[in-house]
Amino acid sequence: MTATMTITAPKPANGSPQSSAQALRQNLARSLKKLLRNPLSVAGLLVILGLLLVAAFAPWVATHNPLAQDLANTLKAPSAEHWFGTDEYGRDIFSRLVYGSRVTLYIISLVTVIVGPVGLAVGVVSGYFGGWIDTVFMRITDIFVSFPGLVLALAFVAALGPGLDHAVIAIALTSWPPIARLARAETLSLRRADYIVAVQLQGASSLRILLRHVTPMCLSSVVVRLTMNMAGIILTAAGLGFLGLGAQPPVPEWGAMISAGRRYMLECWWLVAMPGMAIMMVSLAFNLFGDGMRDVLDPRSE
Amino acid sequence: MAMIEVEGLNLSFGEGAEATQVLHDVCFQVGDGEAFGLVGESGSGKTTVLRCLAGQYNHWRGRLSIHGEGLGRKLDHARCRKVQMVFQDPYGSLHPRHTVETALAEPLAIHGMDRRSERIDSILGKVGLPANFRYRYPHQLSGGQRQRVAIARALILEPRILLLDEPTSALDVSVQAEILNLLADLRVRDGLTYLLVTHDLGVVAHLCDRVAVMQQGRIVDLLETSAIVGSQPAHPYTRMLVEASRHYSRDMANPPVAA
Amino acid sequence: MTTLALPAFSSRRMGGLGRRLAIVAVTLLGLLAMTFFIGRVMPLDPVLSIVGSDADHSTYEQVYKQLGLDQPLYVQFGYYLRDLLHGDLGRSLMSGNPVTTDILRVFPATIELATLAILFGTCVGVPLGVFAATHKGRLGDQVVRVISLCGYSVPVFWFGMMGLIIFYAWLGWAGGAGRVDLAYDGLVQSRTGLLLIDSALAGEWEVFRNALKYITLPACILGLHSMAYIARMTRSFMLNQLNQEYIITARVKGLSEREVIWNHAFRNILVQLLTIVALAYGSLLEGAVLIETVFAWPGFGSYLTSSLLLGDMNAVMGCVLLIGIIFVTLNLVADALYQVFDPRTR
Amino acid sequence: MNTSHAPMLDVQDLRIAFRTGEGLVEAVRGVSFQLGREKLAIVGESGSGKSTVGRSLLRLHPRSALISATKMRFGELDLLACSEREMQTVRGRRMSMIMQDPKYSLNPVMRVGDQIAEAYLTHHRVPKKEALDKALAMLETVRIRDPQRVMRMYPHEVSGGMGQRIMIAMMLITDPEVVIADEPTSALDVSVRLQVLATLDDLVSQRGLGLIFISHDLNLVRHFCDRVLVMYAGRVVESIAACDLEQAQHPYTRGLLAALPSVDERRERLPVLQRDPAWLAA
Amino acid sequence: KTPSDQLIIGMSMNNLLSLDPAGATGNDVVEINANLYDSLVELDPVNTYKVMPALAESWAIADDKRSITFKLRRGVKFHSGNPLTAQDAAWSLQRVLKLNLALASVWKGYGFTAQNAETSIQAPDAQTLVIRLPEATDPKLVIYTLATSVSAVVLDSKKVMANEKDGDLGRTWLTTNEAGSGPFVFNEWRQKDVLMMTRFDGYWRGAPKLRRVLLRHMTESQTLRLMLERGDIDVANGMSVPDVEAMKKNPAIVVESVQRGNVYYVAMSVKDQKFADKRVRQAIRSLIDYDGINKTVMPNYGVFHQRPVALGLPATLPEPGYRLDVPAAKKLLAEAGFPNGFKTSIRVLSDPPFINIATSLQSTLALAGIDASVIPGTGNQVYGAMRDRSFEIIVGRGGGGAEPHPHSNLRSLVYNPDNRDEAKLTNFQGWRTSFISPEINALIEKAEVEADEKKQLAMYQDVQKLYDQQVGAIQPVSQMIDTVVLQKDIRNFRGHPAATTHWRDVYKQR
Ligand SMILES: Nc1ncnc2c1ncn2[C@@H]1O[C@H](COP(=O)(O)OP(=O)(O)OP(=O)(O)O)[C@@H](O)[C@H]1O
Ligand SMILES: Nc1ncnc2c1ncn2[C@@H]1O[C@H](COP(=O)(O)OP(=O)(O)OP(=O)(O)O)[C@@H](O)[C@H]1O
Ligand SMILES: [Mg+2]
Ligand SMILES: [Mg+2]
Repeated sequence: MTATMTITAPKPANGSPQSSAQALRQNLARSLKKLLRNPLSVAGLLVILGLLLVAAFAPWVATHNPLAQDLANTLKAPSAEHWFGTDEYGRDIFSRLVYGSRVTLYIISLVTVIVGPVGLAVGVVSGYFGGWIDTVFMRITDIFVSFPGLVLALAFVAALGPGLDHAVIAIALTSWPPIARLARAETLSLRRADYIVAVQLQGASSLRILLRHVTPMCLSSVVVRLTMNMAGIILTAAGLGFLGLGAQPPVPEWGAMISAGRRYMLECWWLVAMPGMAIMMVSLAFNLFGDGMRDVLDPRSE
Repeated sequence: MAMIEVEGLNLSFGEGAEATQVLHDVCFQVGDGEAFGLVGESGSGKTTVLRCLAGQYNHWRGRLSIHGEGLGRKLDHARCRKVQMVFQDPYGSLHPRHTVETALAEPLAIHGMDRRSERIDSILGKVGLPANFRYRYPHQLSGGQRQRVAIARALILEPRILLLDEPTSALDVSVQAEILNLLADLRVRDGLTYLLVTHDLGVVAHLCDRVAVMQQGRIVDLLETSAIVGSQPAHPYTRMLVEASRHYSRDMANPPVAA
Repeated sequence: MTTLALPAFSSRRMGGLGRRLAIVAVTLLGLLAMTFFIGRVMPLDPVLSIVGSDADHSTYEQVYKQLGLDQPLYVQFGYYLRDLLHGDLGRSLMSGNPVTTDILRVFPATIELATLAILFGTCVGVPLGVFAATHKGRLGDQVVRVISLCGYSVPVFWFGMMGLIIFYAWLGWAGGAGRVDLAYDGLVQSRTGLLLIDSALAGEWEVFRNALKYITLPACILGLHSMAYIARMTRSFMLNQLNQEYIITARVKGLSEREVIWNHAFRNILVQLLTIVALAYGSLLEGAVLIETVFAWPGFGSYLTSSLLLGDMNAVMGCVLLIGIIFVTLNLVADALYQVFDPRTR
Repeated sequence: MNTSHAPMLDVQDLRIAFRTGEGLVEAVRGVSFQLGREKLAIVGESGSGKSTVGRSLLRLHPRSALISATKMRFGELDLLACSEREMQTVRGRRMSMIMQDPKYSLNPVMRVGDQIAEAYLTHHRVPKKEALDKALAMLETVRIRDPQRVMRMYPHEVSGGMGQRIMIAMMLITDPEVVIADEPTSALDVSVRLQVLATLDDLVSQRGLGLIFISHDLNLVRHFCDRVLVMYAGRVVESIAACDLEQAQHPYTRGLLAALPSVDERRERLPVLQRDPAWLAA
Repeated sequence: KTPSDQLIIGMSMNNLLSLDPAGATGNDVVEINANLYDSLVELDPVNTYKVMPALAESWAIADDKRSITFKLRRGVKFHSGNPLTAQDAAWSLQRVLKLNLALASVWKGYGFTAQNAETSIQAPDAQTLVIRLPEATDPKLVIYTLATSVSAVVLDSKKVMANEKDGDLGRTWLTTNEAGSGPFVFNEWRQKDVLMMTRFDGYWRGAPKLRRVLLRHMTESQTLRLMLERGDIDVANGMSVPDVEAMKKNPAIVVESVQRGNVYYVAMSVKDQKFADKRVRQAIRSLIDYDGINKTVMPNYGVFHQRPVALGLPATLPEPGYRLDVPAAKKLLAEAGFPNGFKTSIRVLSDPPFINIATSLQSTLALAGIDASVIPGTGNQVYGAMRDRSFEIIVGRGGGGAEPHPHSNLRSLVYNPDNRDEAKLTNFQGWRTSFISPEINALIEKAEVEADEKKQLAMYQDVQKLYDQQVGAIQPVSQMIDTVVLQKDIRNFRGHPAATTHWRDVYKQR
């Protein structure tokens, strides 16, 4: 081999990685660095991390038992004893918010775990194969999309009976079609790409192409979308809670807290303001974080 | 024996009234170890011929055979081992999320080949990439390096035929020279057969033994590259191609035909 | 939460009108079948809603039969479809009114609300989005980003209640719950059902002003979410266009930045924008549920919810069908917009 | 070819850097040249800063760019000191630019005629009708057949060669003094390329414009232009009359020339460019 | 500000489905129909046992207590202008039985059926109405029902029959129309929006003072409150407690409460093995925080009451004094074999105060180790499950009581003549809980026909004692109270225990 090697591109900043793991690490580190450059995304990330910590250490963070009623101390304004005041049963709102973060995370993660894979699978398969498979899948998503979201959730909750898990299922049912469409659109733009054609010409099976080549490319935009969905999930759960169909008492779910507290809202602003702020902060954080992620992972969409 | 035989290849896209025929009775043969060039204007069907041979399209009519064996419609593993393709755009032909190693290991995994690490090492050496490039992502490589990876990916299955679709047109002159040298070396070393598509007659002249000129889905001229050198080809289109690749002069554009 | 995606229909190959309609029909049929099924598995008993919880068994049975609930499911569905083909949506199980009449009564109120909301969302969202795109990465962009993401993040019912307290109870700027002062109720003859238009047609400007006072607050709050959505999409569309070569061409011609943005870039996103607005509009119609509850707005959303909770599946099916048709139509319209306004697809 | 003595463009020690996430990237590092009524080519490998120089003359660089120069004059105008307002009167009117790919450089939702007329209307207070007539005449000048019809077409309906001619018509309709052409024909087929080049050639010589022709095709530039600037990594390594290119001094230029595969001369292997770090400092 | 001659009432009209007096369910429609129609007799809103003449000037009970004869007033006209006759009255009652809709239940309870309707209800002449009782019962009870049930109002039979369709006795038409003689004429009803009526100038008692009455649909209590405070509505029904409490402090507003016959209760299904054991039921009885619930949750919804017979009736015994007693409950549970409690579920309406009672119950049950999950739902779902006898614990409300008569309560809450599933006595809450006590049943039946008022009273007291001893499956917690919030300038708005609040004398003092 006599051809001389010369590097024409600027040298990669981090030098040559020595293993796949390292390469992956470098890749992630680069993305993270890019993400951290945007102060808003950092703020979002911090709030999310805070939420995770609070949820993980809820018993230590909370000042009271979130379920303990203290009928002598109902509807007390925020004070040193009860930082965010108490509700109509004298329960400490701060502690309920702290434990509520667990509920919120539970809902978010469960919905995401259901919606992500389902949406991704449907979208990727129908986008890649096209033809009647695509037609059938897309008709089904059309049906779900044309179904009014909150109503579908309402109907399912009504069908299954109110409750946290049922709310989760209902929300999941309404939120997979957009993911599927996204993944499909992404796949459609990919399936004629040279690198997909290249593996096809190497004899790779469809399953292999879908799993190893197409899915990873859709993943980033799907992940971004899922992150931004999380805000929506929180709000839908809160909306269901507001209509009395979400989490059930005495579970300290934030939406249900607003729903219960709104009866006292005009006198006791803290009953709705505190969980309202919590919902807003967290969903804003997910939105900001998702937005930042999109800038990093998915520069095309901007 | 001819390595590649194309006889009466016809292909249309679309159905019914909207159908457009893209290839009309394309015929040519490429001998074993030969480098065959395919030139012509944009949209004349050069890439399409390659894709038919590679197995991406399977609704062609006519007869294609490789090494005497007629090609079926289905892409089977045996055919993949014989024919591989290198694409025009080195920026689009590598999976952006796969490292060089992953990209090279993929065909080995598909065909269940052993000694993967060794093979990857040796193929990287062959295309002139240092071994520590294994764990790089495409965006960490220059265009020329990417094209080397793409060539390595095609060669790792040890095919007899390499279909090259404008492998250097996205590259700088200096890098193009490196890749052309590499291709020339590989051919000599492994006895590969090339079918090279390009619109640059210089490249063809440098690398190929024979060249076919395509226009609107037909082969209009077929000649030895040695015949180009210093002479005036018979077909007017070929003549213009040759002229244009030599130099520019105001008169060549005459008669002024509107585009 | 309503997430929007670009219509799947807008694969811009003309599949022929017949094919299109067939697809629409299949979608709507699936929608109905699903609704019907949900309605049946739901442990909501319309009979109980009608006879009350203290009725005795013979009354219960009698109504049960009258509603045809003793028939097998597929027979019921078949009857429903048969009537549907004759343009009959059936009667509300509760009131016995034809569902069509009910919907025609409640729908204009929601249309009015949603239209104003989308106007608000568009008129605020588009300039914000353009501003953000032209100031990408700078302070203005970040401010718009936070504003619009807040629009996504605030629970709408919470906003509604806050708005009512501040603008109605404290400041007295807005009307309270409902569409118009009761004193004005029934003053103008209902022609379109849209109170603003009806009163304007009748020349009752007093009523018009009053109705406007009532509708502004809920419409703005409802429009907030779509404002956020439209602003974000405008920004992203604009950025896409601003990176295009033809923008540089326009600058090379010596156009001022304003002309470049509005005459060139914006013209190119117009069709996409209309699509987005159309879809946002569709989701507003259904997203009005919570706002209608808070503002006691006698609209479609609250009709649908309460019918659902009473188990009045005929009404629910009618509503779902309507929403389905609206969605499909909006999709088709969005498609048509591309066909008409984007020269590339002609 | 008439080369006037007072240069229209005079650029001294032009430096352009981009602020990026990884810090400042210097794209152009001290470029100087003068342009008279001539055809000046800028060649060099990809990323050497050719386009950046071209765009900076029209001040079309992104906000992230930092520009400095000891001198950057256009006629009597100091381009660096110009306000955005003043630049708008320069752009299109006195100096314009032909872009690489007509497919992307024309506004897809505007009719071709309107786009050309807009270029005229921006600088001349005339009725729309007159501008359209002007555009029609201009289309004839660039030898487009059936210009009436083409005026009403949308960019996606015209072929590449036609698009590039429309582009030329649009950029020359205001009679600018200087035209910058950034790889105007690299997206076109050989035969079409020849015709478009001929059109450009004719117009430039008829109107006595200064042309900056950015390209990486040495073979073409050698015959098409009067003078060649060879750029390497943001610097001009050599400035030479086109006809003297064979006698180029700089090893980079010589390397580029040698690396070109040629129809007439078959070589066993192509000499590969050996980069010398000293070039960066030169 | 609302106009001075109009009354604007804000309330939730979610449950207002039909205006037909025969098919009316819920209290909202009772109040509306009480003002569109007239009944034969009325109950005094203050002295609620006192029956007052209305359309009937006088009435007499036969000596054998098997028939009642009413003499109707002359010169009463329907809104249509038709004269009101005894035939109309008879036809109206017969119609209820023939249609067999929701409100037929109470009549069927007295033995009336669609078949015997024409023979037992007769109008010998235009001014005389004779009602014969098919079964022996207390005629007083029937008169009370005539005074309180909207099904007993008199319909304009000609007008209704003119609008009959497919032999439905005008049912479809009456769903959204009216054919009465009451003080107000129905104008328009836009469902879940507004219902309007205007004064009937030809009303036999003299035209009402209000020109118009509007009912406006509002579900959010906060909204009601804001609109009350700004004077945009006059009367608010169904406000939540915190808002009512806040309104009490507002000098421009008055809050009026009126006791209703229903009770809030905790019901257990005896079908469930655990609750079949009397000791477990007793334990649950000791695990309800009666004081806490009535102090914190119930104000404006109900008042402390633990007996199945409505508070304030002569027959009602003093409160038995059940209270939260965790140790006692634990002991009972241990005896019953549940030393560590058990798992169960509480079905409950998701609205206050039900959900609040359930939440309280859940936490007190937990004190004895009983792990109860709360399953909230709409009224439809909760009572649907109860009618299907598929529940463990329900927090609900019920117990008849429109008539100020112990029988009304006992029949609804306790009486269970046939405990088989197939009997489907779904209107008896006793049957729904599967609780059956032959002694109590016999005593209720006997008391109903007892002529001697003293003896009858004693029997009803015995029923209550027995119910206490046998630990009935339905444990009342609170007697229902209805709270209306109104502007101070409204006069003569007197809430009625049977929800038949009359607006005919209401006016605004401005
Ligand atoms: N999948 C396809 N569907 C429809 N038409 C196609 C398809 N692929 C190629 N064509 C058409 O076939 C013709 C030949 O295309 P091909 O890509 O083979 O040309 P080419 O000679 O490789 O041109 P270039 O030099 O631009 O690469 C073109 O007119 C193209 O529009
Ligand atoms: N907006 C920008 N931000 C950062 N770096 C930039 C930007 N634009 C150009 N560059 C860098 O400036 C250098 C010169 O780019 P330029 O486009 O001028 O090269 P060129 O000579 O025109 O190349 P080509 O032949 O590929 O068009 C490159 O290294 C490029 O990466
Ligand atoms: Mg090609
Ligand atoms: Mg360039």
